[in-house]
Amino acid sequence: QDRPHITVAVQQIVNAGALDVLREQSNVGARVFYSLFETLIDYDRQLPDLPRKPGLATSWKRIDDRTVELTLRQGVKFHNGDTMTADDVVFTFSPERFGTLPEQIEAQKSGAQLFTSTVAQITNGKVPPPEVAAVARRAWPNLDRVEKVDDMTVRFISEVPDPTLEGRISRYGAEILSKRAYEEAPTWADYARHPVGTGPYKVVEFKPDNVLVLAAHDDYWGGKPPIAELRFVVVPEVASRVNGLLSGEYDFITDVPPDQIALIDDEPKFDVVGGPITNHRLMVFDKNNGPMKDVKVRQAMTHAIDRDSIVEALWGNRTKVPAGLQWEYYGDMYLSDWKVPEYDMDLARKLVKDSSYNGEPIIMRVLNNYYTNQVSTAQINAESFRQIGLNVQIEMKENWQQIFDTESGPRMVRDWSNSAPFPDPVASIVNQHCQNGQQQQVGEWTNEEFNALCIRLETSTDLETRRAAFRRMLEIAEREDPAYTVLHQNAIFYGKRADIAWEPSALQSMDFRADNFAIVKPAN
Amino acid sequence: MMRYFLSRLLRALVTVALIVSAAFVVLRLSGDPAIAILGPEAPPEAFEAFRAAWGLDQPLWVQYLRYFSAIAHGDLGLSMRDGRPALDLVLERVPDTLLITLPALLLNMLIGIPAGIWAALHRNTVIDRAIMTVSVMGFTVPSFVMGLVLALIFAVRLRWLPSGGSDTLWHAVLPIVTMGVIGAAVIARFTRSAMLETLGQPYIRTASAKGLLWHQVIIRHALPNAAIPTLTIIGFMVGSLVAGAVVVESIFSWPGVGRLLVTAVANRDLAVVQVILLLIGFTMVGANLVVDMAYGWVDPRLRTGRAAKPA
Amino acid sequence: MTALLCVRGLKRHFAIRRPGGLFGKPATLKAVDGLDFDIPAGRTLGLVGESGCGKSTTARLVLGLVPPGAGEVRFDGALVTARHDAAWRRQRRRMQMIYQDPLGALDRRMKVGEQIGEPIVIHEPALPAPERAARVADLMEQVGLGARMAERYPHELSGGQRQRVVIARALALDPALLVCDEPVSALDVSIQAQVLNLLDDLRARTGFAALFISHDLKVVRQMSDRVAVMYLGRIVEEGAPEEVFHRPLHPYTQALVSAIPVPGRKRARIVLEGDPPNPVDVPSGCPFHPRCPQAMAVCSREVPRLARDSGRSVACHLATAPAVQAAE
Amino acid sequence: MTEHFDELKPLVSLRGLTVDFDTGRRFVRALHGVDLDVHRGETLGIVGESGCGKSITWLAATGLLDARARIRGSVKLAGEEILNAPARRLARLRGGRIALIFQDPSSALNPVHRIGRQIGEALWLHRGLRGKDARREATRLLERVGISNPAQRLRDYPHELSGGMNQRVMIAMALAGEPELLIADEPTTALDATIQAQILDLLGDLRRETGMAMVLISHDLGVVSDICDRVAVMYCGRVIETAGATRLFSAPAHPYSIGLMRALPVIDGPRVRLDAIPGTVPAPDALPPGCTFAPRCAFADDACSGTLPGLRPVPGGDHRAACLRIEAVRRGALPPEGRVEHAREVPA
Amino acid sequence: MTLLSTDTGTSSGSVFTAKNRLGAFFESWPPGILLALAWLALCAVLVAFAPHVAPYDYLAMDLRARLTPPVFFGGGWAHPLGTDELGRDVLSRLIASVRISLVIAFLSTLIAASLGVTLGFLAAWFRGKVEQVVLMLIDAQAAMPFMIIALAMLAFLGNSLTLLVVLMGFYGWERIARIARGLAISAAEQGYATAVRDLGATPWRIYGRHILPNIASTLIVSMTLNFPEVILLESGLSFLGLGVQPPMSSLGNMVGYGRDYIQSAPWIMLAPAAAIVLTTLSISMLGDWLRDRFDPTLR
Ligand SMILES: Nc1ncnc2c1ncn2[C@@H]1O[C@H](COP(=O)(O)OP(=O)(O)OP(=O)(O)O)[C@@H](O)[C@H]1O
Ligand SMILES: Nc1ncnc2c1ncn2[C@@H]1O[C@H](COP(=O)(O)OP(=O)(O)OP(=O)(O)O)[C@@H](O)[C@H]1O
Ligand SMILES: [Mg+2]
Ligand SMILES: [Mg+2]
Repeated sequence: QDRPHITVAVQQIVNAGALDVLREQSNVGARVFYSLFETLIDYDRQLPDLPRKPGLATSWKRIDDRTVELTLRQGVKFHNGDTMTADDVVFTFSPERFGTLPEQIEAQKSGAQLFTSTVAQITNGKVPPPEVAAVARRAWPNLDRVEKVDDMTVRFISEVPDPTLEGRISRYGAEILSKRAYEEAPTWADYARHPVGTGPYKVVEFKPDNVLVLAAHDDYWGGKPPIAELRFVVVPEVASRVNGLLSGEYDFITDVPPDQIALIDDEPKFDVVGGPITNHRLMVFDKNNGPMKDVKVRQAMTHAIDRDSIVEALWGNRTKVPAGLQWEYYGDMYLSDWKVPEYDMDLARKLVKDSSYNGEPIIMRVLNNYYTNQVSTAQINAESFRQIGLNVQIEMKENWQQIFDTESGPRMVRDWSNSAPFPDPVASIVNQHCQNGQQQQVGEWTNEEFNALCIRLETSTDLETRRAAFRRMLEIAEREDPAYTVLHQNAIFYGKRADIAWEPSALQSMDFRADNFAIVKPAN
Repeated sequence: MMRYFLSRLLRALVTVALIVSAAFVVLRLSGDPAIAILGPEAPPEAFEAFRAAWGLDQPLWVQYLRYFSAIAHGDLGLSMRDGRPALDLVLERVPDTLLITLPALLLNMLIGIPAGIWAALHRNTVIDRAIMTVSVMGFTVPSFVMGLVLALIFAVRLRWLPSGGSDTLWHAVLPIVTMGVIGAAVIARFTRSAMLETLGQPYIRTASAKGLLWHQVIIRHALPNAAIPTLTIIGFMVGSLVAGAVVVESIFSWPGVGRLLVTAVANRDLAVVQVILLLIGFTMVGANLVVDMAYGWVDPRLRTGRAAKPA
Repeated sequence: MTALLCVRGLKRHFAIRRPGGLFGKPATLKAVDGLDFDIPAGRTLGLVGESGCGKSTTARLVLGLVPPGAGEVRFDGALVTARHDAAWRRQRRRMQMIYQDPLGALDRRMKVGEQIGEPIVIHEPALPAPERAARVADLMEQVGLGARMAERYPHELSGGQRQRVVIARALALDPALLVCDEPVSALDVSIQAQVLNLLDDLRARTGFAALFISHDLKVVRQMSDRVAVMYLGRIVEEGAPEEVFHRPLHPYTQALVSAIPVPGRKRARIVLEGDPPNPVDVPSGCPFHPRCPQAMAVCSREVPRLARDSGRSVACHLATAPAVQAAE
Repeated sequence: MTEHFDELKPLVSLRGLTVDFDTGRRFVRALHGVDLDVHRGETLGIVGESGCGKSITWLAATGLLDARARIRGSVKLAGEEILNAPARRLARLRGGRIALIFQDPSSALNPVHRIGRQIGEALWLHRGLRGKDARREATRLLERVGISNPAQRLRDYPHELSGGMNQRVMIAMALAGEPELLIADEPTTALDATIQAQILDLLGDLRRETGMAMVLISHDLGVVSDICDRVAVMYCGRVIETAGATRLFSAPAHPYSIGLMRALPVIDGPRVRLDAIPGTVPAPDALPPGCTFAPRCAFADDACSGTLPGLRPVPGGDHRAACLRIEAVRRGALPPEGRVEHAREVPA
Repeated sequence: MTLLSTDTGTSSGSVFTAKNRLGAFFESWPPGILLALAWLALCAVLVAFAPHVAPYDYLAMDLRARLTPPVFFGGGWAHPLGTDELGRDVLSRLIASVRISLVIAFLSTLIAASLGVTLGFLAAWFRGKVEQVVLMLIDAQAAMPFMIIALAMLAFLGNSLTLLVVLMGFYGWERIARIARGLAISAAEQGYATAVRDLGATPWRIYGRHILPNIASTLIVSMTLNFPEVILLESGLSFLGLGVQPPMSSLGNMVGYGRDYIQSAPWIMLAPAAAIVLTTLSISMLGDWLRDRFDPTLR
């Protein structure tokens, strides 16, 4: 009966300052959102291969290539006490919520006043920031509409045949919101600070960059949440998070760098959990500049990276080198025999020798540990590249614009990471590296054959065709005309009290439901 | 008198406008708020939409004019990240910042001034050398090293104090002590030299010749005179009160203005940065003015006779 | 236009703030309030008066270091401006100044030899260094400094030696006019005598004209051909030193002369009542009348004119009103 | 040196007072054993060139030199040894029985306190007066030193007063403790002739009224001759001549005293070339051997640079001088070669 | 101090009392100052010969020897100060860092001083409007958080070492300018400068030949205050990720990156932190000592 208060020290609660899944695009927000919101189709998040499981829908079926019908769960209560119905679901995917209504777009345009304190308003409904619409469009490029069949049944209908529809329904960004709560909030910003979902915890207080206080949502359909009050506090410094855990102020800390794991594990009262997540670290090439024009140079670089050593030295073997830009949870689409370019310095040297390269500087643009171990990884790789005869220089940048910038100097090599929000290559390689993906949009790379395959992968419903297309795309982007190369799978580690039984998820969400959280009496 | 204030005010306004303009150009040209706020994995069209919404796609001078005309109309703008008025965002943080900076300043003075005086009175003795060495060390240890070490000792090992956060007053202790020690070191050095300067003045001898005991001479005659240079340095410190202490706030996860500044700069959240700069600028100017007045209060000679000019 | 230096109607006022209140009320300080005098070539005019009566301001006006408020200064027929331009700088060759505080007037981080040579560097940059050194050595010889001294720094010299350095520097370019602003006030009796003798010798040798300022009447008498007594920015009496000091006409001069302490002889002093004069509140009429033991009704009304006759002038109603003089 | 007794015991007597200054590597003696007596009601004048030790003699005697000075000898106030006395005792003496006033009154007054407070402090220390009483007494003192509108002036700061007024405030402050001895260290050097006359008059009046003894330090012989009973001439940290004032000025015995007087320009009589003493005063760490004045002395002979002369009586009155060639000097006889020329260059 | 002898020289009339030689020596050269000088001399040697003294290349990685503790703390003599997170030798990095940090601090202090002195002199010479503008710049600089200036420079101009030096040169100039202006104004009103002006000297001569040498001692002292602050500032910037950038290494950057290891591998941070403290301590002590020496009232 006496439920604990739990404090989680995080590096940041949400980067975008709003508790809206369509605004917060970094993987940071995923951590807290799973306590607030749920999707119709969920994953068994603590299992390694992330099998799908019913969420707010108890069952779903394909009606045709373009349609999926879902039966909603009975008695799901929102934080405001309302019961979830098909109307809420329809609303969640409505143009109004996405901010794509013509009057909303009009308002956004007329409200486009730099730095002024007037928020765009329309008479009925709110105006979400325009980037919400952009994100929604990217998440649902072909969604025609969501239809209410009856109070407890809805249909998702796509404009074109879409094999990824179930995946998209289960993805981050497809969480169901309360229609009434959204409509009652004065502005979108107000809503985004106190969103109403169906998750086990509801928002009590949110101060960006400081603290998010959640309270147990006792009407939660999945049973009473085990924690009375759940606080996420922002502690930007790693050392301070570790100090706070060891001094007993925090029950959980996130983003423990691999090198700190032993320190916490050595304390009997604390342990570290965590491991690989659905996010891969990449090194990205700009094929238009300097020596990078030569495909051999890029190939040489992909072969010169000692990924296993990096995983061993910097990650203590707590993550792994994946099979290219794909994850096991792709299921049928996973190409288990695919491999990243093998580490072979002789081959790499030979490639450099055979190439047109003659000593021009190759600039690696690096951010200051935006990604865990980013700087160390860059230094290790730079060392390897030097050994194959490349004149690489690390250039530290302060922000992403400087990373992408083409005016201050040639853009050649940069760091990135890719996730797959739903289990299909479309979520990763298509979304990020095809025509509409960032890499081509910023003009780093393009490849005709690859782009043709993109369309096939997106629209075909035939598994074998799709697998073949995906394989060829990997061949092109990772080996023939490297657009990027995968360095390793990312991993996240949590420090926590040893007497709490809790499992992390590869999806980066933190699950504090009753079946994943228990205080156990310590062994002694 | 009125003219003096008006001219001071004018200079302050121009100075602040200078700061804000410089910051505008710097922030606008050095990073893109869209990528910073939405993150590198957001779709490109989201960046476009964001930029269009905030007018970041306009020519820089248009943005600049818009920004300044807004300010002129008393509108300090919205945070691009939170969509809330930047002023609210900053003012929310000010009490928290003052909660640690004010006591720290007090601590600075309570430790620094007596230590400086003590050192000056024992010039070139072991006491002097010890105080000055400690004082120099106090401000040469990088503040994050000092903060982390203090946290390790008092929070992790001894568990006397919390290591970070802002829930109770106990949370304020370590940040205050960290800043207090560093500032005290600075004040001690200034006080010492001010005191030495004063002790060489003829009126100190007059005071002893009158029959005052040494400690009476110090307290009644040397201190008030030594206060002037010390005030100057304290004035500078007051000026930086609202800006808080970026590093200390980060180390102790204290949600002050300093940390807000860091995030806002990282996000290129212009309006927020500018409000903080305005706040800092005006506090500085205000502090300088107060120090000037205090000069007059401490030293009657400065109440009159500013530089004469030909008629 | 026979005189080397002609000063006509020279005025200089300063805007100041009065003490009191937070920043004080603005007021006008009449430092120099209408001076006329001439100095013929080779002659010395002594200027005496109490602190703050405007002696130094006069010196600075004469040299064109500060612009006059009204009136003009002509040096050798040419107007002396205070625009610090090239022409002004050229004029410096011929008019030089000797300061009260020799240590202050010397750069303590430069060898005195170099400092003596500095005017030559400035005005005759083409002169080769060895010749310059020779001239410096010659100058030092003239002022009685051994050539060895050239290598010393000012703080290594005694007060008298420093003043000799200043004098040597002033004479480096053979000026026609030397303004000496209290050249011996900071020096000791015995050194004072050395410096006064030196100036006397040099004047005899090189024949410069001088404006010699001091508040010490004995020193002024020793050095001048004529003296002018200043009070609150005006000349109140002028004449040959023997005349002025032995038969002072102006009551202020009388008090001044009687206040001179002379060793071995005690005599009655005329002790002036009241506070020293304040150039901000110049009294109406004769500025001296509030302190004057012989003030009359007319004194507070009318400003006495400086009546000139037969080489002696005085600005006092007593002196110009024969009746009163007779009554005395 | 023979102890010489007056019918009255002296109020203050200095015996063999030496002062050494710490110059970093060594101590240098600046005062070489000064013997002086001041009797009750007497005014003693001290003259001599800058740096000869006039000030430090009295600063040392009252314990006001800083810690870098090492003081030896004996200072007796009414028979009681006060040199190196405990701080509390010295503090009670200072301002109470011995008062000092310094040159340059404007910097000797604390700029940040009202003069009322500065005078009040002395009244409180030595007479226990506070509040209204102190104010009334301070007003009386200011009135006494001739400041008009004294009650109002008490509220002024030193910078609001002229130099002459500040000097009077200093005097009032010194008088507050009703001292038996007033040491006036160049009280008029920074002042104008007419103001100087006022101050000197005031000092003379005060002394007549209160009967206190006074030491007047000055290098202005005129001032000293004006108000002093007895005069001591100092040179290079030693007293080289003492005599009654009239006697000293009419018949100085030491060549240095004679030189000083000759160097003064005069206001009446014919204008003559000044008779300056050649050379400069040697620094304390570069004193010549023997008589320190010998290198500048027209009368000096070889003996002078070998022996250090003590104070010896000069025939004809209470007059003593430290010169080996007093007789020759009185006769005005120069040594055959006229030694002065080659002795010009004394290192400064 | 002990008195050894009281000698009354026969060849001179002066009386000296010698002090204990050792005592006298230490009085003019306090042991703290000697230690400070010794440390700075060591640093100077490191600056001059860094690559030759360092046992390893400061960039050489050995991923198998990561986080080796220093000798006596479980490590061996191979890496006396241990290794860092990439297995680089901390001692070698320390030496390289001392070199870079001192060079940065020295050059930037010089820049700050030149900038400050120039502007201060301009204000002092022209007074009036120019002075107001300079004062405004001074205020603006003082009120502008340095982080923003740093961002600006790094964003516009990249982050080469040269730029960092220039950037740091922007730090502290305003204090020097303020001091220079004040000193120059009071110096200009002092006799020697007026005297030279009255000789007909040009402003160049007055400020360059006379005022500058005269106020140099105070300026040098304030530069010794600036110097350690630049080192600290650089470490503060490193904390924010804006300082000297990898793979280059400075004291501040070592401390900045090492702070995450404060518990697991404290030597990574403590070695450079100690170097910072020692260096800045030495320079500050030297500065204080110089100030006391230069101050005529204290002599
Ligand atoms: N720049 C200035 N601004 C304001 N007042 C000034 C200025 N220069 C001089 N004065 C005032 O003008 C008056 C005359 O000054 P000046 O220096 O000429 O007097 P002085 O006769 O030389 O005095 P002293 O004997 O003290 O040198 C004084 O009251 C002085 O305070
Ligand atoms: N604190 C000190 N440290 C070292 N030497 C000192 C100190 N005070 C005085 N002296 C030296 O002692 C000697 C005598 O100084 P004193 O002040 O008594 O001279 P004075 O006769 O009063 O001269 P003045 O007429 O200039 O006041 C001088 O040579 C001086 O340099
Ligand atoms: Mg003057
Ligand atoms: Mg003296």
